[in-house]
Amino acid sequence: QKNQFPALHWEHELGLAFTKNRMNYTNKFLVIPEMGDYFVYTQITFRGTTSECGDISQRKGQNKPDSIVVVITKVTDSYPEPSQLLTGTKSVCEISSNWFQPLYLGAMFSLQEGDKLMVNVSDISLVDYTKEDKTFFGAFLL
Amino acid sequence: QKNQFPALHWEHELGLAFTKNRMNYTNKFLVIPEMGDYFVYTQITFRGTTSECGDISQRKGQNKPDSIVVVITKVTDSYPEPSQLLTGTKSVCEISSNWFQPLYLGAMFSLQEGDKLMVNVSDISLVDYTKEDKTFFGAFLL
Amino acid sequence: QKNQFPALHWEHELGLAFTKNRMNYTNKFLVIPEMGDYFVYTQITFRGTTSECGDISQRKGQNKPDSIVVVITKVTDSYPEPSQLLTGTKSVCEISSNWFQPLYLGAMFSLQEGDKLMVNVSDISLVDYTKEDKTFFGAFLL
Amino acid sequence: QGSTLGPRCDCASDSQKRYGQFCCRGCPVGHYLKAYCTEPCGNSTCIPCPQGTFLARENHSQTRCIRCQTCDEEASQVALENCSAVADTQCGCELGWFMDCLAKPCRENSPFRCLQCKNYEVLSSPTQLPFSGRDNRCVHCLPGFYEHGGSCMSCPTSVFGNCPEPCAAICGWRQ
Repeated sequence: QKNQFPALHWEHELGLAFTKNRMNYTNKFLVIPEMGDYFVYTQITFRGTTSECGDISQRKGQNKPDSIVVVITKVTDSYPEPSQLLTGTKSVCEISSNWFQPLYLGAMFSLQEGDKLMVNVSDISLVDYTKEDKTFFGAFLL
Repeated sequence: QKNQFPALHWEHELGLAFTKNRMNYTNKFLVIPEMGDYFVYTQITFRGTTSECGDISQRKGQNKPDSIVVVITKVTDSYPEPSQLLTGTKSVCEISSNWFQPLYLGAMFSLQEGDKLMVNVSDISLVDYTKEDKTFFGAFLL
Repeated sequence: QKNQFPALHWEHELGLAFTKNRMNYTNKFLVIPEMGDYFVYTQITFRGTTSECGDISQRKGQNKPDSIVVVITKVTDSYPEPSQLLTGTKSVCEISSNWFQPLYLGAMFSLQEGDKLMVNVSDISLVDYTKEDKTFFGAFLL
Repeated sequence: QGSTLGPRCDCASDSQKRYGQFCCRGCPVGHYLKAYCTEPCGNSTCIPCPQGTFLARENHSQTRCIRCQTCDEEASQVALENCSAVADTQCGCELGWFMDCLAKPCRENSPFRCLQCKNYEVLSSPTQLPFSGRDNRCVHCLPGFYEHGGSCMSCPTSVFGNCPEPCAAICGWRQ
């Protein structure tokens, strides 16, 4: 179930970001160094301005909401298609002039050496990438 | 503090689901195989159509919101009542025609061999069980 | 980036709360006992009554939303200023008579012996402190 | 029937359970288990729950007491019964206030706030959780008052006074 959402780039050395024990980050992917059970997590803070749905002044009938989606996707040599490990999806229909909210995901997976993990989002322009404590992505071997 | 919410059934073998190291899943419960500190987590994606609260066309005065609740509950031989380990609770009053949103929980607990963990939700009919990457439950020994 | 938000007090011995392996809690801080990689997490359940923003009866133009913020902050001897490790921030503009919602954060950090962690929130009066399964804070060595 | 357990003690009866090496008596209400018994059918070492915690059930081997809930002052809640070692805090509303569930449906442990009774309603006793769904009106009126349309109305002083059905039931007048 390939999702067509764009993948995010990540800073992996500066500030709070780090990689160790041969965990490697290249070209939007965290690369799993050895087989094992890993806890994989991410938070994406989204922000936007009000959409048509939230514009209650012209209420034609109830509107369809927008949505924000974050997906942690695994790409593996053993299978030609990426697989969606974790998905956070939320409807957005805010009446305020602007809105902002986080989506958090975290779970344990059995991964193989060489497996690659990336984070896809529904709309990169809605991602608040301004501060590393608001939007982050990580994995550790258990 | 017994909550009377229904417990969810879980797939524990197919797809991304697995149990190992004597962690056992039976009849809605994850059964703890040995004493220790465990990180327990779950995400439930809820979805629904708009309720009375979000129907701004007939504003009698401000309406009461609906709510979505997820609880991780522990049942133990050492005490005759279940205990609520983690609770995620959110009010819902959406003006859009439909809505969807996740609640995520995760924390560490000292558990005993034989302790049983289950996930209760306020309304099973609101749970999006369609994809395993959106609604999940797990625990691992630290 | 010192945030001026107030820090929360925590119960660290009663009920589900505990400290072990020399992890220490004093005066709003979790004190790190030994250097290493730690998974740090918190959930704060916020609750409030509707603000001006959600009062659609007097729509002058779209209103500014309120916001709820939770920050896990590190204080370290090696640097005179606290640093924000994790931030959850969400806009609030609810049309219902009241609202409640959780913000969850969790990630791994390399910490030093003696580092101190605290949880700051935008408005303590909005924090639901009534039950330990709704609002919690913890850390464990990986 | 040979038994290495010394005096006959097979944990069959409800009051004794197998903990650790022996069958032991469980802990009484308001106490947590500090140590198992050291002889067959002996008493476990049980310690009273610390302030702010409770255990409402007996004959158990729980090693930690449950934390008492705190009443939500921001929602004008008050402790109708303070936490004790054997029972959780009972949160409710003061005299003259009523419980207003914060979300639908209104369930047993739904979050609630206390709102002041309107139009000088007078309550004779603190309200418990009104699960009849009438969560937005005061339900008990003092003697000499009857409840009508969400308010406490005083009983008519004479036969000729207006006395609709609820009044007749409380005030005893017949139309």
